[in-house]
Amino acid sequence: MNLFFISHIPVLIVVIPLCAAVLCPLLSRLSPSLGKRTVIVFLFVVFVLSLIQLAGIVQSGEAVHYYLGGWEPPYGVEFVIDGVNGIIIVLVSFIGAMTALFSSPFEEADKNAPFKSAGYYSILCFLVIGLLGIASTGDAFNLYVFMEIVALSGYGLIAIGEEKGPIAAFRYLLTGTIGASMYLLGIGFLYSATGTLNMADLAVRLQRVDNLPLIAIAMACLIVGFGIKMALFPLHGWQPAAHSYAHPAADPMIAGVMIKIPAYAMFRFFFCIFDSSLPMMKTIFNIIGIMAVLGILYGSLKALRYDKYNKILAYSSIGQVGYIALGFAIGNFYGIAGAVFHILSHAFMKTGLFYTSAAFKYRYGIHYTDRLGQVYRKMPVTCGALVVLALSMIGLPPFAGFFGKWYLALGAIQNGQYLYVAVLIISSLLSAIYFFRIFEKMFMGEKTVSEPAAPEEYYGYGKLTGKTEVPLQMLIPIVSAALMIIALGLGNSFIVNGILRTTIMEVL
Amino acid sequence: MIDIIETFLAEKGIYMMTFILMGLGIFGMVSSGNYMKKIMCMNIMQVSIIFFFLALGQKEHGTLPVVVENLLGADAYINPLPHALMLTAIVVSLGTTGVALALLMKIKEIYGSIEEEDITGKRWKK
Amino acid sequence: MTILSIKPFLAVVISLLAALLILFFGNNVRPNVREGITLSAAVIKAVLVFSMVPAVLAGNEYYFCLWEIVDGVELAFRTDAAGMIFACVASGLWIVTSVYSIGYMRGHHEKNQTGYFAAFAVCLSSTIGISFAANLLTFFIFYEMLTVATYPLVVHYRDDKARASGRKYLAYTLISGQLFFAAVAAVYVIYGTCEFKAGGFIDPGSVSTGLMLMLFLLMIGGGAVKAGIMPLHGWLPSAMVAPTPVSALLHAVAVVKAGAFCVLRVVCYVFGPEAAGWCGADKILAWFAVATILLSSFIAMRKDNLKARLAFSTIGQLSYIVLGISVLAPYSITGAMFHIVAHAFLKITLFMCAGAIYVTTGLSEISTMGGLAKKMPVTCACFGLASLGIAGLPLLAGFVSKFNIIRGALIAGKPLFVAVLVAAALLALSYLIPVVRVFFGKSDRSAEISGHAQTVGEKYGGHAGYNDAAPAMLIPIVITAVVSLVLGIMPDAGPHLYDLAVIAAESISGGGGAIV
Amino acid sequence: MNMDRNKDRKKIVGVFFVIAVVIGVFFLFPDLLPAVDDAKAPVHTYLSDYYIENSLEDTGAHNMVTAVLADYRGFDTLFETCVMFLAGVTALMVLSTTAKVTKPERSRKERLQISFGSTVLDIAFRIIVPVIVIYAFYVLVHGELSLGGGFQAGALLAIAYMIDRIIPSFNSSLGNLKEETAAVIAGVGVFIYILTGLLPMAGSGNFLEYGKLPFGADTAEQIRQLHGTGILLIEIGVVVCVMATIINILEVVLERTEFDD
Amino acid sequence: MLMSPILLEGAFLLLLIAITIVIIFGKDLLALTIIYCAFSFSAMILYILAGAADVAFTEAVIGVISTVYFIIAIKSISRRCK
Repeated sequence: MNLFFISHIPVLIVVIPLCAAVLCPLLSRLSPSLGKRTVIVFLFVVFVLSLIQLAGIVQSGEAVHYYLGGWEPPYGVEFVIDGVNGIIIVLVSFIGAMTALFSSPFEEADKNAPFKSAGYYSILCFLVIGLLGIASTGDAFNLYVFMEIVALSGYGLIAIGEEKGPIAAFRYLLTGTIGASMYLLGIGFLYSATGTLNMADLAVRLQRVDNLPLIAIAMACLIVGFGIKMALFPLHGWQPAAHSYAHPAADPMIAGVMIKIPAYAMFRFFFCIFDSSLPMMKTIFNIIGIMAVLGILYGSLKALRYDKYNKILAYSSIGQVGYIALGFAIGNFYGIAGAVFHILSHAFMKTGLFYTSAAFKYRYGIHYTDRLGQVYRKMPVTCGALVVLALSMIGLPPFAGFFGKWYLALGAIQNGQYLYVAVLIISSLLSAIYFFRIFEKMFMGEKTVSEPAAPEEYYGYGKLTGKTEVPLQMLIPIVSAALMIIALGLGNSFIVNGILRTTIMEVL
Repeated sequence: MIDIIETFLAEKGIYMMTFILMGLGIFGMVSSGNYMKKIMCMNIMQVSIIFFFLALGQKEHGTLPVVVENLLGADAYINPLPHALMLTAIVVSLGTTGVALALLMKIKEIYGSIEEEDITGKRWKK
Repeated sequence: MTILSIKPFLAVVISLLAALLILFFGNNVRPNVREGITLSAAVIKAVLVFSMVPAVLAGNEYYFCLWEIVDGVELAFRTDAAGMIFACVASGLWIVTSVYSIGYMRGHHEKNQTGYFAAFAVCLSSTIGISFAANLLTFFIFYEMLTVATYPLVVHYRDDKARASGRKYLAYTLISGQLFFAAVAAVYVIYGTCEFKAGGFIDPGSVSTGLMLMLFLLMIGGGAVKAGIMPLHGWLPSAMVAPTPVSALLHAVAVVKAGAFCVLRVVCYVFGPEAAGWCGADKILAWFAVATILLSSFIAMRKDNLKARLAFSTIGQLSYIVLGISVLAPYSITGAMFHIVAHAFLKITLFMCAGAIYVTTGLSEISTMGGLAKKMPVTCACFGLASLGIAGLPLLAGFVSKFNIIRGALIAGKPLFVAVLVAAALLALSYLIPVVRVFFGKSDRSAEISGHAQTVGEKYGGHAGYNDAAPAMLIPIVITAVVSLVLGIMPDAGPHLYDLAVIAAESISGGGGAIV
Repeated sequence: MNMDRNKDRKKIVGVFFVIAVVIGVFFLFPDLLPAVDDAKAPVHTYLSDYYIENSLEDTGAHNMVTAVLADYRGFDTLFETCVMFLAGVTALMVLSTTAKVTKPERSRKERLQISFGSTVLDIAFRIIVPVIVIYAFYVLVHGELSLGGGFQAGALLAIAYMIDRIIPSFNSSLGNLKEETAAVIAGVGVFIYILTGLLPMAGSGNFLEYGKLPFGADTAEQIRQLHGTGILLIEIGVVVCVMATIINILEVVLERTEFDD
Repeated sequence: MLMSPILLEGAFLLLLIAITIVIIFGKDLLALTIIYCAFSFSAMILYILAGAADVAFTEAVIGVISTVYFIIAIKSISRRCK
């Protein structure tokens, strides 16, 4: 039996949650929370599959190719899974499963609106499918379709969010469509020059193309397209509102993973397809570097000004995405390894932090940090995880955030770009300021969290039960995010040397 | 005279006008105050990109990409690949328009209007 | 010869486990279970550390490598001589400080003690981690853990003053930590390794003097902030806001000594005497140390608050160690290392006395403490003994280390430093002896003191006719005073700390002449 | 008022600026793109020749576009259908909290008599809807031979439903589909597509490999038939999904608008 | 044939650009929707000229559906626009 399904794993990882998402409305018709449970179970199955796949890749050492529809690559669509996107698929499926589990208390399947939780779960599952698709596809146009799925489910999850959700979703829809169309335009140019859509084929045939202005314009379109999807600095207009008003249970997935996977796609295009000997690559990397530096400083400075917990996290995301772009701008092995490692570590950090934000909203309806006074007495586990995640965001050693910065700093020093090292230091000091300000408010502020006497002052999402700590389905993801941060931190050389080194070395 | 224009169009004219259309679509999205007009301009932008791909796939004297017995050889038919891609893009644009209109109705219900100024209170050009 | 054994790693992890247990059992269990965990962890750790001393004395080292944390660098612990000294001091004094802080906390009816003891334990684990770190990256990891662990201790009272001093503490330590991080990354990139090697793994000519000096200053910045060298000492006086056991821990056992130890590691084990000498870094460091010694002594004289005065005396004494290291002569390095030990025991006695006085009588200003000796004879006697030790009188630990530093400076031909050291000893007398004189002086104003003390005494549990401090506080004070006396007479008592210092100094300077 | 006038003036400036920029860029990069219809451009020489030459043998579909759409790049079309399904569910979720407009309940007799009062509309409606439905099925089945395919057929069916739904008060509407059921039907449609993809995996083929569909085929001719059936199956899935989604969005939007019919 | 396909394509593209400009400056949303329907129709003709019959078919159908959506949306939102 395992012979049958081992060779089909790459496509099963995308198809199994697809069946769950598509049948979710039907299943929840049969019994209220059946759709919800199938999505959670299928996502955990996919997580196990992705682990098996990663183990296979690490053992065999070379990439896995899967021809969809049985056609050889240039003619049909193919999946290519190597070290880098193998680990990213594990990341996406793990956080997807955790977020699905996390949102079950939010989406209690109530009789009078059976479709509400089914619709939410099918959109969330599509978000995970889209991200898995982007990470595993080896075809440029297929990437566009998956980006469209991610975008659409993003609009949906943001629109059913809090009071400014629809406006944020609409703005994201406009900018997201421009981003996707720019990406499509970029592919159009590359297609007109080479005639093929398969990424590996594209890389081979691009060397023979000597029409440099065309490639330059194609690169510009791709940078704008990925920049919008990644919320890189000048193109981040939609991001703060989208991340602070999205649906609280889906926010971790949106903020943590949705803006990281286009960064991986950017790596795939700018390192695997365009070979670095092109004359304008230097200028392209410098442009990305400048955008990254400005983004890091802008994100960290802006986050100081805000008091709404989600807004602080959203702006710090702009900074952290800047880290990833900085890693690509550096370009040597350490830079790329740092960027990919930062994708992993920041995904867990930001997802964990948004879990805690959702937990505060769920139990006490806290949106603003100065209402966090002494909340740690009521919710000790959540606040413990919050401390670990925040320290890792600042970049303190035993946690994963530090090692992301470590590799970036090594890469920057090797290239002699000392400005980047200075920016890394300044931004971690700025993030130290606003995270320790949150600690001060939480641990040393006067007590602002109190059990709501009458039900009507209760703004939390959950039902008014006696318990103070969040239910178990929410605790597991929070604690697992914190533990993963520690595990990633201490085990980072296994990931960077064991998994990423072979792939990145091929590319350089 | 006609063929001068023809060669100009063939070389650059068609693409230039497509990109003008795209530019106007994006400008319309940015500049229009009303959200409904933004959606229309968004659709216009998507149509222009779809036509860009189709224009790429054109061939001199090529017929429709349906296999006919007596016509053989690749030069006789138009390139079918962009058409397949653009079917997807059109359907995506319909999906996006549907979601956008649903959002519009929700915004109208919350804010009472779909003008940029009423909602965010900032005019496009001060 | 290196012995592969898990002992060093166990020594580090023991108190981490204790911290987790304390946090886990925390408040819903009777207090003395929590104290029991702390004390047992302290005892186990001390036993582990001291069990390693004989092997290190015989010249071989324990080495334990966890796994490769970054390609080319392992998370590894090596117990060399210098690390051994610092670890012995830290683990030894941890037992004393825990007993003392249990008494203090009970006496003071402090709130949120679980947070206090957990942070205390994590602090100690990072201190031992710092002392046993085998390479620069592991060292940096535990160094930053120490910063984060001491922050909850500094802001223990959770009022505005504590919050302000916490912010100041963080500003200093985090900024210097990040610069240290940049320097560590640069060293790793340029030299490919960051394993500590006695005598330094940076050879003089490898990089331009400017770059090496910049690297040196960035690294020393990290250590200097914690060691309280003058321009970067701002956080230390303001950290006096914390309860006394924390100040004792900060100033005698953990944070400040870690700073000095960092300077030692950087100068002797990363750059090494030749490289530091070649790029002229040691002269800069020496002059900073001299300035700090003199300035802090003058400030200390004017401070009326007892704890503030002791804080500035710490800043001065720490610069002794930095001066000893920057002289780069084998004797002065031995003296500097032994001064870590001496100053630890002496300063902790002084702080504990100050804490005992505060808890029992509620007095913190020196001027109000007239005639205290009649009521608290033992505390004041120990205070007197320790202050003589700090001043460097013979027969006390302070003398041995100062004598060696002066000896090193003389042989290395730097008479100016000798003059500074002697002047500093006199200055130390000038700001500690008046306090002792006040204690044993007339108690004419003791009448209205007792009135004030009476109200404060009740609040802090001492009854009106207060007598000497509670036994839980008195015993640690007496122990540390006696130990400093014993170390003064026979530096090699107990775990042979002096021989360790000599071995370390030899290994650093490549086997110079050793004194008996 | 002059505020609108200067806003328009700014727009005019903007429009001319955009046109000028595009023209400028095109004259700056002369040979950026291949001429519109020269057959030797790289676009036409590489992949499209393969598709043109052996799409008939591989997939048995005369219409090359359907061959590429459904067979060579069937995976794209699967996720394109998912985009449609997702759009329907998202529109439903967004407006699920908005109150529906309750129309006055009309008795059966009232609904029987034709109330929009214009015979042209009524007669035209009676003729158009059946023709559209038949044409839609023709387009669906005829997908491989000539133009047509899943999307067009689904959209046509949706239009037939739309005509019936929008011309109110005629009682023989094809049935008013509640939007939740429409979303469920769309889900089932996509699931049909996925099933046709999963079936070949049982017979050691890859996902969506119609040649390996387990309907027993050995000669090359029968494999081409299999490809044909595979394409037809996914076209059915696409039709169901597209129709249901368009109806879903229509219902969602229609239910919440005030129509004074 | 009087006008070769390329010239027709150029003409229709000009028509599309004109429609876009009208939409940008238009004020009455219902009128704009009808013009948008015209836009979709002429885009369909453009696709036929470019030889893409399939895409033209889909564009025609989807143009109709989008126009109906727009009209319904306008009915429930507002006809005038600033």
